[in-house]
Order: sequence, then structure tokens, then C-alpha cells
Amino acid sequence: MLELSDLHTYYGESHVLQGLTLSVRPGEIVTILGRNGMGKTTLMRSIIGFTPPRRGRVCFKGDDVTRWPPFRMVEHGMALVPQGRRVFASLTVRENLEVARQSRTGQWTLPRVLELFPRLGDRATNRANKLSGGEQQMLAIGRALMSDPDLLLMDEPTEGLAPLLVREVGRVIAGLKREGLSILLVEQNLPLALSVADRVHILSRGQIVHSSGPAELMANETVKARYLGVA
Amino acid sequence: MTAEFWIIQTFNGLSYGALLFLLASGLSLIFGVMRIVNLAHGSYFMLGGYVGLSVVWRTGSFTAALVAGAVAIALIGIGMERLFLRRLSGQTLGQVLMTIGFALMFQDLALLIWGGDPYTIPLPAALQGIVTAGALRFPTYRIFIIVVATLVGAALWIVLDRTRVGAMIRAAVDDREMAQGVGIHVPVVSLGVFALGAALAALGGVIGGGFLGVYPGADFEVLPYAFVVVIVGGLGSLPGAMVGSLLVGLLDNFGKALFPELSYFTLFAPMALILALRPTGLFGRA
Amino acid sequence: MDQTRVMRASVVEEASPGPATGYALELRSVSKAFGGLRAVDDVALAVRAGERRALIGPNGAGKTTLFNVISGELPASSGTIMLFGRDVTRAAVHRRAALGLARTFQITNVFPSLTVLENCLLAVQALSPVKLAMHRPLGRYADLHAHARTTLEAVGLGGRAGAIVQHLSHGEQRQLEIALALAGRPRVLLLDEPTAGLSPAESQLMAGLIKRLDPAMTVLMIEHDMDIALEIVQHVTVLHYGRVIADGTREAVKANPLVREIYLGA
Amino acid sequence: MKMKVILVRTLAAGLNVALATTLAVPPTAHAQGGPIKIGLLAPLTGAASALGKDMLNGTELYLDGIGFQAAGRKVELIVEDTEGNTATALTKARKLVEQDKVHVLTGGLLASTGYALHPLAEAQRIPTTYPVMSSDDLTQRKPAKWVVRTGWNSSQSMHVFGEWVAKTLKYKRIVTIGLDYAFGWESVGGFQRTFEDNGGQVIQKIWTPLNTNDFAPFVTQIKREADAVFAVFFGRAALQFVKQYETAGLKGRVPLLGNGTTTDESVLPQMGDEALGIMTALHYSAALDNPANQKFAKAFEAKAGKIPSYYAETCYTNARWIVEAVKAIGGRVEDREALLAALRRVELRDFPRGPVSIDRWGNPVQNIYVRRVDKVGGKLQNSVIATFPAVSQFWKYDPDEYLKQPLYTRDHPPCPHC
Amino acid sequence: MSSGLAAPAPTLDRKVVAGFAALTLAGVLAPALPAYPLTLLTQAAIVAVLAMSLDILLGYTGLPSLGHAAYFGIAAYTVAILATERQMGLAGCLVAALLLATATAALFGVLAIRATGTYFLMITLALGMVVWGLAFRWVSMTKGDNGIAGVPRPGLGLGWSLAEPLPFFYFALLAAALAWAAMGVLVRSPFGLGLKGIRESESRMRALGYNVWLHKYLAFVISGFFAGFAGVLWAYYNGFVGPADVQLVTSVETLLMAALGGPGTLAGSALGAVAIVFLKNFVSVYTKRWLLILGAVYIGVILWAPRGVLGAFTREPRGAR
Repeated sequence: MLELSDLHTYYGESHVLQGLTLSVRPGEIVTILGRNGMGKTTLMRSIIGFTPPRRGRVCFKGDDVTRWPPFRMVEHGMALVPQGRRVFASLTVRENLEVARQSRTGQWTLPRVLELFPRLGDRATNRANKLSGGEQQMLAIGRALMSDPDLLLMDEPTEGLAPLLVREVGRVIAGLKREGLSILLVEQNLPLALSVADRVHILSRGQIVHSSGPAELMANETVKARYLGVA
Repeated sequence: MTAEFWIIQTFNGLSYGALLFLLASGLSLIFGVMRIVNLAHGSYFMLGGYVGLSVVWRTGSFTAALVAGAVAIALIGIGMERLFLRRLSGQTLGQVLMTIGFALMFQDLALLIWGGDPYTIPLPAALQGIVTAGALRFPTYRIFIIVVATLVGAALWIVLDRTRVGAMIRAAVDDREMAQGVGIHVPVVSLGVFALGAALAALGGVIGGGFLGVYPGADFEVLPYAFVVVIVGGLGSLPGAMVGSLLVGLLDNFGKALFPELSYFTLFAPMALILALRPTGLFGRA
Repeated sequence: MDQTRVMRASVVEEASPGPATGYALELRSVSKAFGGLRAVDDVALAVRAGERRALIGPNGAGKTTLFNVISGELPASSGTIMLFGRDVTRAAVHRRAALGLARTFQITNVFPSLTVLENCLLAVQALSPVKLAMHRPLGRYADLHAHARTTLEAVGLGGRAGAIVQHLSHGEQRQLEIALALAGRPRVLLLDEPTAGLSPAESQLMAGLIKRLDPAMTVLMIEHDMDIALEIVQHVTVLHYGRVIADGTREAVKANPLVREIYLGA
Repeated sequence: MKMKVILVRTLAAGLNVALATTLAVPPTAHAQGGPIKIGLLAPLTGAASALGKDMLNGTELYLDGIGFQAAGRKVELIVEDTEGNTATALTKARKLVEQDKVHVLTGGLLASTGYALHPLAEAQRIPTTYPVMSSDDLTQRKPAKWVVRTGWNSSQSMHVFGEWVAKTLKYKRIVTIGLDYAFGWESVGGFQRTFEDNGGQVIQKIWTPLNTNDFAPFVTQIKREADAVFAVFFGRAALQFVKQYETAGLKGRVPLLGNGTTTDESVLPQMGDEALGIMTALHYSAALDNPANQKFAKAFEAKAGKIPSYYAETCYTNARWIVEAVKAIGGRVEDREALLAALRRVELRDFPRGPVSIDRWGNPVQNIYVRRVDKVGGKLQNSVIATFPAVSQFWKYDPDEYLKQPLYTRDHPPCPHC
Repeated sequence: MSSGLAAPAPTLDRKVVAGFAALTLAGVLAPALPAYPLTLLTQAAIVAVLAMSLDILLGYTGLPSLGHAAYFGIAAYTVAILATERQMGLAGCLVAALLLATATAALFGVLAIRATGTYFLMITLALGMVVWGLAFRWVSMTKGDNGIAGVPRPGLGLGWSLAEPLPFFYFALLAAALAWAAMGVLVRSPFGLGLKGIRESESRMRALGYNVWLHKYLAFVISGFFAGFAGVLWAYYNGFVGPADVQLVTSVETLLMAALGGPGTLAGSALGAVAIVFLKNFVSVYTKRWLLILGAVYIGVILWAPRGVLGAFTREPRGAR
């Protein structure tokens, strides 16, 4: 589905991703863990095309899509749930969803998204900036689904959410996985990340420092402590 | 000051404001989506008038002039955006300076093509009359301008507020990068908005050509007005452009009628006041 | 040198009055709301003079927002912020700096097209009336230069004074970030992830640098690298959803089950 | 790095070298025997460029006719663009005098330019003619020794017209509307003075800023009890005003009068039937029926493809004026005092506008024509309906008494009936 | 204190050296120059002061002003009115003009400094138009569109008259050099470094303890002061002041000068001013299509040397927004 090989991304002079290689297979959830400032969001930005990598290759569904503009990525079947949600504040909930609709008809339609997130249906005519944080997160996920993606990039979807909502997001992700969607998930909430993931990578200082299955990581206190924990 | 004075002057102000709306709404839209301060916008107004004039001469049709003026200038706008301004994406100052270069070139090209003589665009008979209401007399053409501006304003509002394309434009205004990230072709949207803005200015130019005339220098004469409207109303806001146009039209008109000695002061001073209280204009967002 | 000394004196003078609470920095039920979201929620914090404290918490816990509220970049929605017993809740950023508060930024925030020395000079002159002098070239102010160079030496950038900042490595820029905060000889220092983006070796250097700071200086730092943080501080405050969920010695915090759950899912 | 320093230095140095070498004029260029140089200032870009083009065409037409030869010497015309901006005109005038070493300086459009050029002509002691700039005081209270006016002054034809309107049309109450600067003030002032001296009353004076394009706020203020409206505009403002006067429904209800430029041939062809019947006065009309004008008008149409405006005629006449003066001194244009004296002595009967002589303040004494816009052969023209011969800038007033009066301005003459 | 801490001897910037060389060369060559290039050089020297004054805002502080002609024009008008109607001498005119221009900047600054980026651009544009509106319509004071002609050149009481081009050129050159030196010291002073800091990062400057508003405001007022100084020279140079001196196009042209020469370098702004003065006045000699060429040159420079002509030669990118 997605193959990244030897990505190098810079912000100005700052070398953020330092030769990163990973892949996501169809129907799989791959989770990226890591502390702040380690390059997780940059990775997402590099894949979708906001901050194209300076070196390396992004392959998606067999095509080399390195340095494609983001909207072509989306047309090609990739969708992003960005960090900080970034819903369009002056658009209504319905409009936020509508603008993301791709012309081809697929399985994700407005009614289905509203079925998945009934709360959004209730607030369809409200402007997005009037929503609560949790609702905005639902909207960001719904908006990504509207393009009927094959691969979903999710950047910290539980950030700043109350525990109840975190569980809700977890349920949604699990549901999407059952639908056969491939997901690349960046997450700091360890329980959630491990509960849905097929494979886990830990990112530290622009490089992958650990790769394993979720159960193995759960058991590996050293790695957890070193890269994630307080102690 | 009789009631008649107030009614007629209000009407004058409204109709002038209506013309300003055609000019300023495009400027405001372009700024909203692309953050470009387009100093060539007055040139679109002037060139639109000239193209309209040529078309009326050839075909005798005012409608054809409106269409041709808008289309021709939209094409010029597309060329400017696609070939030049896009290369400076994000560089406010560079883009401002570049539009000045274009304004100078357009000024000279117009002189080269149409000569320096002033003209008025001949109007169809239907628009030439006067509507009387008691002792009051309203020129049909000024009513026509108000009607056109109202229609254009309504159409813009419907498109922006009620259609998917409009939502895409507003999404690009809100968060340009994320708009691309949900699959919106932002460069195409930008180009379209730029073309639309240029076309609206040109439409204003053709309509203005019917009573203000078409002449060299019209570009820099109307430009400050367009800017005042946009500054007062708030950059990038359609309701702002509407309210701003009417406000400026009325202020300008009453300023000239009541305090001719300070007529520009009466226009610019309230504007400075508005800015002092609301730096982003009446409807602007920071 | 004279002017700098005068400046120092005046800082102390300004800072000293007010009821003595014994705390260098004290927050009383400080909140910051963005629309409906309470990014900082009823936070109380009391940091003694000379204390080293870490502020930790998962992403989005409100740590940087709290820093911005303390430094004045963002106005607090409610609550009181005291600096050396003086209420600074409504004071402008530069007023708080004048009272001896300095900070660094999580995303390096320096002056990229100026030289390292110029960067440091900006920080050195910041708290002195000299910053408004227009009649003499900066080169004539030997005392400012001396102070700036000392500061650069202290953070290990002494040899890079003439370099344009944007040509520095990320690590050097982080060092400069610290130098700018130190140049004003602050009494309270807020460090926002000083090791962000640094290699392990560079992080160690940074940790060493922080450890060597004047013991009288109060340091509050956000740090994700716990090895580094715990090496430096005695006290840890844990923020989650904008609230303080744990506060105490590092051992106590480490043992806190809530903290363990958040971090390790245990 | 070094390379770059050198580049910067080279830039700086190169600038000076360029100044010293390429721009320098060879010292031989202005020796006797070289061409006679006439420097013409005209607005070739900007809002008034059409007028500038007429000025240029008129000048060239005459010089073409004499093969650019006068008194056995070649005549060289050097044209500079003023953009219709006084500051630019000053810079360009300096260029013409200082770099090109012209023998005669001429042209200029705006009255403000005229006042600004005065000190320059005096300081440089350069024989200067003003074919267009018409501000009264240039030849009244502030005449310049070195300036001769070959055109007209603003109030000259309006004195005639005010009296004619009062006596012949017998209008009693008139509203004036005009451009709010010297030209408008002086035209309105001249009209008001003789109109009121002959029993009329100006009941309202409206001034419009120079860059007005929508005249509605002003037109709608015109008092309804007026017998007629007297307007002072030129260029595109004339076109707009006349059109908007009709649009506002005033045409046909209140007759429109104007100064000469309001229906000048520079805008008349672009006007429609809204201009029909407007009566104006000027020292020229393209429709003047005399042999010199017929010849001129025909030649001008052949050259420029349009009927001559007063701008064209005045510059054509001005060129001839200069050439006549040059001939009178045998081509010795280097003798500036002699050339100036000759310019002041020119007196001819066969200019297109009619016979002209010059008074001792440097202003022409010439015929004034009252004109009416008619449609002849499908085209609008300024038909001459009355001719007043040999009109001085002081009309029937005693010059000394006249000059004791202040200059016509916004507030003078006062408006007792407003 | 560690060793080697003595402040570096104030080194002269290469641009300063080049600028001095150019000034000296101009001064030495002036008597040999034909009158017209001398006139243009005089004009360029005056306009260079205006461009440099704008550069304090644009290049050093990162504030693009589109209303700079206002202070220039107010000073020019003050001189014109006082010199013609009150026959006031140089000193009186200078003081009054500078006071008025500075006061205007002080007033406008309060309104404008709150805004940043494009909003600053727009607000200064608007404020500039307020002044233009007054120049244009306050006829009793400014003579409206007629402008004020016949401003006499000042007498210095030194026996030679400034009415002649050469003495006036030296007068203008000296004045411009003084202004340049004063601005040069300013941008190299602690205050000037503060401006650069603001250009690069306002938030950091605040955190360091700067009152950023005050710094920007002072820069705005000082910039207005020097623009006024240029306006005084302009009134004497041209002998005529009209609304065209305060119109939008003049402000735009000033911005172009500062930007073309490479914002953030005073010498660059001066070079931009010289280049545009000569470009305008010489291209128009050879072709009627000079506006077309001028426009094309602007576009070309912005496309291919976006940091300005001088900026293209300097090593560091500038923070002009």
C-alpha cells in the first residue's frame, strides 16, 4: 500500500527525518510512537506532500508519488487526519464534509459518515469553530473518510481529548480497520496505539529505533522506558 | 437641505457604491484566497472598459461588451496569476511590487492600443431614460447599475455560501494547506478566484464606461476607492465589500455635496477612524 | 560595563518589593481557555527560588500554553501569576522579562539572518536602557560585547560568534536559544524542551550546561526526555489535559500509578 | 566574497563614469550653425495624453510644412513627456534647457505648470512660449520677462461670453459649475464679472475636484430656478459632465453654456447628441470659415486623422510664431534677448484662429468666437455664431484699473446672489 | 571575564565604503558634469534620503509602508507655504517642516503600528491617502491641484546662491550624506539592532524584554522624520509642491526604490533610488513607451533578483516580507 524508503526531510536547515524507511500493507494499521519533537508529524507532512522530502521515495499503491501535490495524493486514495484537527472554521459541518468529497462514487458517502458520527449529523449546519474538541476530531476523521481513501494517515487523533472520547476514537479506528482500510497512525496514547496496531514503530530523532508487534512492545519495558516513559 | 436633496444624493451614493462593489469585491476575494494585494486591479477596470468600448464599436451590442470585457480581462488575470504571481507565492511584498509593474505596463499598452482620447461607451436606448417619481428623477442607467451590482452580489453570496465550490473557496481562505490535504485543487481555485476578481473589475469597467467614460488614468483614479472599500469592509470579506462599497459611495457623495472643501478628508478620515478601532476593518478577521 | 551594572541593580530593585511569599514563581488557579477548550485548567504551582523543576505530560497537555501564560505571550483567562511575590498577571511580556523572567522556545526562536554575536547582543542589551540608544554604533559599547561573549563562551558558542545563525547546526541553534535566555541573567528561567531535536550526545551537553547554571537561578523546564529531566531536577509536576495530576519529588511522581498509566499504559 | 565587493564597487563607480561620459553633451553642439532647437513639453502619457498628442501633431504639422528649415537653418524639435505632472514637467524642462540646450522652450498643459515654469524661465533666461497654459496671472500680475503667451488666457474669452449671454440670450440667473483649480476659477470669474456687470446674477457656484468622475453629487445640486448652467471642463471631465448632465435629465430643461474647452474638438467627436446646442466661447473653432483655417484643418485631418482641437491649432500657431520670430532676427537664435524681443513683436493676420498681436504683458490680442454645437453632415461642430474682433485680456476695462483687482479665484468675484 | 573581550574596532561595512566612494566621486565629478545629469543627480540624492528613510521601516523593521509620501509631502508643503507666504528662511522652514512631518508620523504611528504584514501595508496606504486628500482639497491652505509654485531656494548667507545647480547639488549632497550618516549610525546602534531583531522574531524580542511596540513606533516616527527631511530638500529643489508629491504612486515608487536596492541595506535603497530616477528620466528620452519598459524592468527585477539589485550581491537573505 505505502512504502517509504530512506526519507530525508528538512525544515530550512534543520534535518528532521533522517533516512526513514517503513511500509504499510493493505488492511493493516501501523502505529508510530515517540516523544514530542521526534519527527512524527513531519513524517505525516512528508507523506501527504505538505513538506516534501528532500531525498528518498514515497510509493503509494505501486506509484512513485514523491513530491506530488497533496490534492493529487488525496485523489489517489490517501487521506489525512491532521494534528490539531484543522477543520475549516468558517464552514459548516456539512460543508467541511462536502468539500472533501471526491468525484468518484465510493463506499463513504455523507449519510454513511453521519451514520458513523451521529453527533455530526445533529450539528450539520453549525460552523465548525463552534464545535467542541471531540466533535472537531470526529469531523476531521469524517472529512478524511469523505475522500473514500485506501490509506488513512492519522496524526494524534486523541490529542487533548477526554478519556471517554479517546475510547470512542479507538472504537472508530478499530471499525475502520474492519472495513479494510489501511491506517498509518501517529499516537502518544500508548494503550490506544497498542490496542489497534498490527505493527509498531518507535521514532526517535528522525529515525526508527524500534519495530515490533504491539504485544512485544508491551512486554519490552526497556524500550518503553527509554523512548516513551517517565522512568 | 430638502428631503429631495437627501433622497437624490442617497441614490447617487448608492449607485456609485454599487459600481465600487463590482470593483472592490474582486479585489477583496483575491486577497482573501491568495493574500495578494493587487495594485493592478484598477487596470482591470480600465482595460475592461476599453475592451467593452471596442466591442460596442464593432457589434453595437452592450451585452456583448459586458461579456467580452469580463472574459478578456479574466484571461489577462489568468495569465498574470499563472505565469507570474504564482512564482512569488507567499511573498507579499514581491507580489505587490510585481502588480505595480503590471499596472504601469497596462497603462502604456492601453495608450498604445486605444490612444489617449476619452470615450464613453454608448448605451442601449433602454438604459438611457429617466424614471420619475413625483418631483424626483432617477436616471435609468444608475438604477441599472444598482440592479447589476445587487444581482452580482447575490450571485457571489449564493456561490460562496451555498455551493460546494464556494465552500472550497472558503476552505482555501481558512487553511490553504489543509484544503489541499482534503483534495481541493487549491491552485485551480486560486486561479479561478483571480480570474473572477479580474472579470468583476472589468465588468465594473464596462458599466462604468457608460457614465464615467473610458480614459487613460482611470486605473489609478479608481484604485484608491477600491482600496478604501476593502480596508473599511475588511480584507477578504464579501459582506465587508458590500457594506464598504455602500459606505464609501455614500460618504464620498455626501462629502462632496456637503463639504466640498474637505470632500476627500470626509472619505478617508472615517476610514482611518474605523481602522483605529478595528484594524482589520468592519468584517475582517485577523 | 557601568550601564549593565545599573541595569542589574534596577532589576533587583523592581523585583524586590511586594509581600514576600518565599516563592520565585507562584501560580494560583490559573486557567487559559481557547473558545471552549481549557488548555490550562485551574493550575496551581509554587516554585521556590533556586529550585529546579520539570513540567511533564503527554502531548497536548497544555505545557507550552502554560509557559506562554507565565511569560505573558498569552493572557491568562483567570487566576493569578506572581513573580517574587508581585502580581504580574496583567503585565506585558517585556515587563515580566524586566522582573527577571526569561524563557526559551520549543521551536527554536532566534534571529536567523543575524550573527550569533548580534543575537546575543540583542539579549544582553534587552534589559538596559541602552537598547533605545540610537546615537552611537553598537560597536562602541565594549561592555555589551564583553557580556555577550561571556555568555556565548558559557554555552559553548564562543567560537561561532561571527557566524550567521541560519548556518548553524540545529544543536548550535538550541545552544543559542539558551544563551539568549541566559544573557539577561534571569532569576527565573523557563526552558521549553531544551533538547528537542538534539542527538543523544548533544542532549547530554545541553544537560550539563543546564546543570552548571547559577544555583540561585530558578529553573522550570518542559522536557520529554526523562533521563535528561530527572538528571537535572528534584521536583516534577505532571500536567494532563491542562490539569496538574501529580506534583512532587521525582521518585514520588515515578511511582504515581496515574502517571504510569498515562505514559506506559500499565 | 571578494568578487561581490568588486561588483558593488564597480556598480557605484560605473554610475559616476556613466554620468561623466555617456551623458555629457559635446561642447560643439550648440555653436552657431547647428540646428535651431525647440523644446516641447507635452503630456504624452497619463490622463491628458490625447491633448499632448494634439499639441505634438500641431507643432509637427507646421514644422513639416516648412521642411524643418527656418532662416537657412535646420529646425530640431525635441519633445519631452510631462505625464501631465508639474514636477515631471519641471525636471524635463531642465533637461531641455540644460542638456539639449534648446533655444526656445515651449508647451506645457496645466496652469500650475505655467506658474512653476515661470521662475525657471527667468532663472535660465530662456525664451519661452506658452501655447496652452492659460492662467491669467502669467501675463497679468506676475508676468515673466522671458515668457510670451501664444495661446490665450482663461478669462479672456469669458469676459466676452458673459456680456454676450447677458445681452443677447438675456439670461438673468445662472449657475456655474467648474473644475476646482485656477483654470476653472478664472474662467468662471471672467464670465461672472461681465455677466453681472450687464445685469445678470450668478445664483450658485459649484466647484468639482479635478479627479471627479461621477458628477452626480454636483449636478443634482443645481438650483432649479436657473435660466442656464455655465460649465468649465476639459478633456474627459467635459465628456463625463455633458453626458451626466443629460443623464440627470437636465438637458432640454436648463440650457448648458460653457467655456471653450467644454466642447473643444479634443472631446467633441466622442460626444453624442447630448452636446447639441451647448454654447461656448473661445479664440478658435475648427469650423472657422477662413482660408488659413480651412487649409490648416484639412492638413491636420490628413496628418492626425481627426479634426483639429484648439490644442492643435494653438501649437501649430505657436510653432509658426516661433519661426516668424526666428526669421525676423535672421536665425540668430543664440541671441536670446533678440529672440525674446522678436517673439514679442510677432503680429500676423493669417493664423487659423484669425489675426493676432501681443500686448505689453505678453498676452495675445485676438478674435473671440461665440460658438454653438451643431450637427453638420452627421458630425458635431462648434459653429461660430458671433465674432468679437481683437479682444484684449482686459476686455473693455482699463488695464491699470483691472490689475488692481485681485486675481479671479474660488472666492473672487464674490457671489452676492448665491 | 574571559580573555579577548574587548569590543571589536568598529569595522566599516563594505557597502559603507562603496557608498562613501560614490558620494566622493559624485562630489568630485559634479563640476565636470553637464547641467542635466547634475540636476538628476541632485534629484537622486534627495529621493535616496526618502528611500533610505523607508528602508528603516521596510528593510530593518520588516514593516512595508505604502504611505511614505505623506511625511515627505507634509514637509514639502510646509516649506512651500512658509517660504512663499511668510518668506521664512531655511532654518525656520526646516524646523517647522520636520516638526510637522514627525508629528504626523507620531500620530499615524499610533494607528498603524498595531497592524502587521499586509494590514500594515493597507493601513499606511489609507493614511497616506488622508494626507493626499488634504493636499488635494484643502484648497485654502495647499492651493489644491494648482500646487504651490515659486518656492525660492534658501540663502545661506555664505555669498553663493543655491539657485545655481552646482551649489544646490553640493547642498543636497551634503544634506543627503548627513542623513545617510545619521541613519547609518541609527541602524548600527543598539536601537537599530533591536529593529532587526523585531524583523526576525517579535515574540523572541518580547520574551527578551523589549517593548516591541515602542521600538516599532520609534522606528516609524524616525522614518517619518527622515522622509520629512527629504521633503524639505525636495521643495527647495523643485521649487514646486503639488498633490502629485503625496499621491499613492509616489509612495509606491518609494517602496520600489527601497525594495529594488535590497531592503535592509541603506546603500541599496539609495542605489535603488538613483537607478529609478535615472531610468525614468532617460528611458523616456529615447522612447515614448518608457512606462512599458519601466513596468517590465520592475517585473524582471522582482522575478530574478527578488532581494533587490544590491541584495543579489550580498550573502545573507533579508527578512523583507
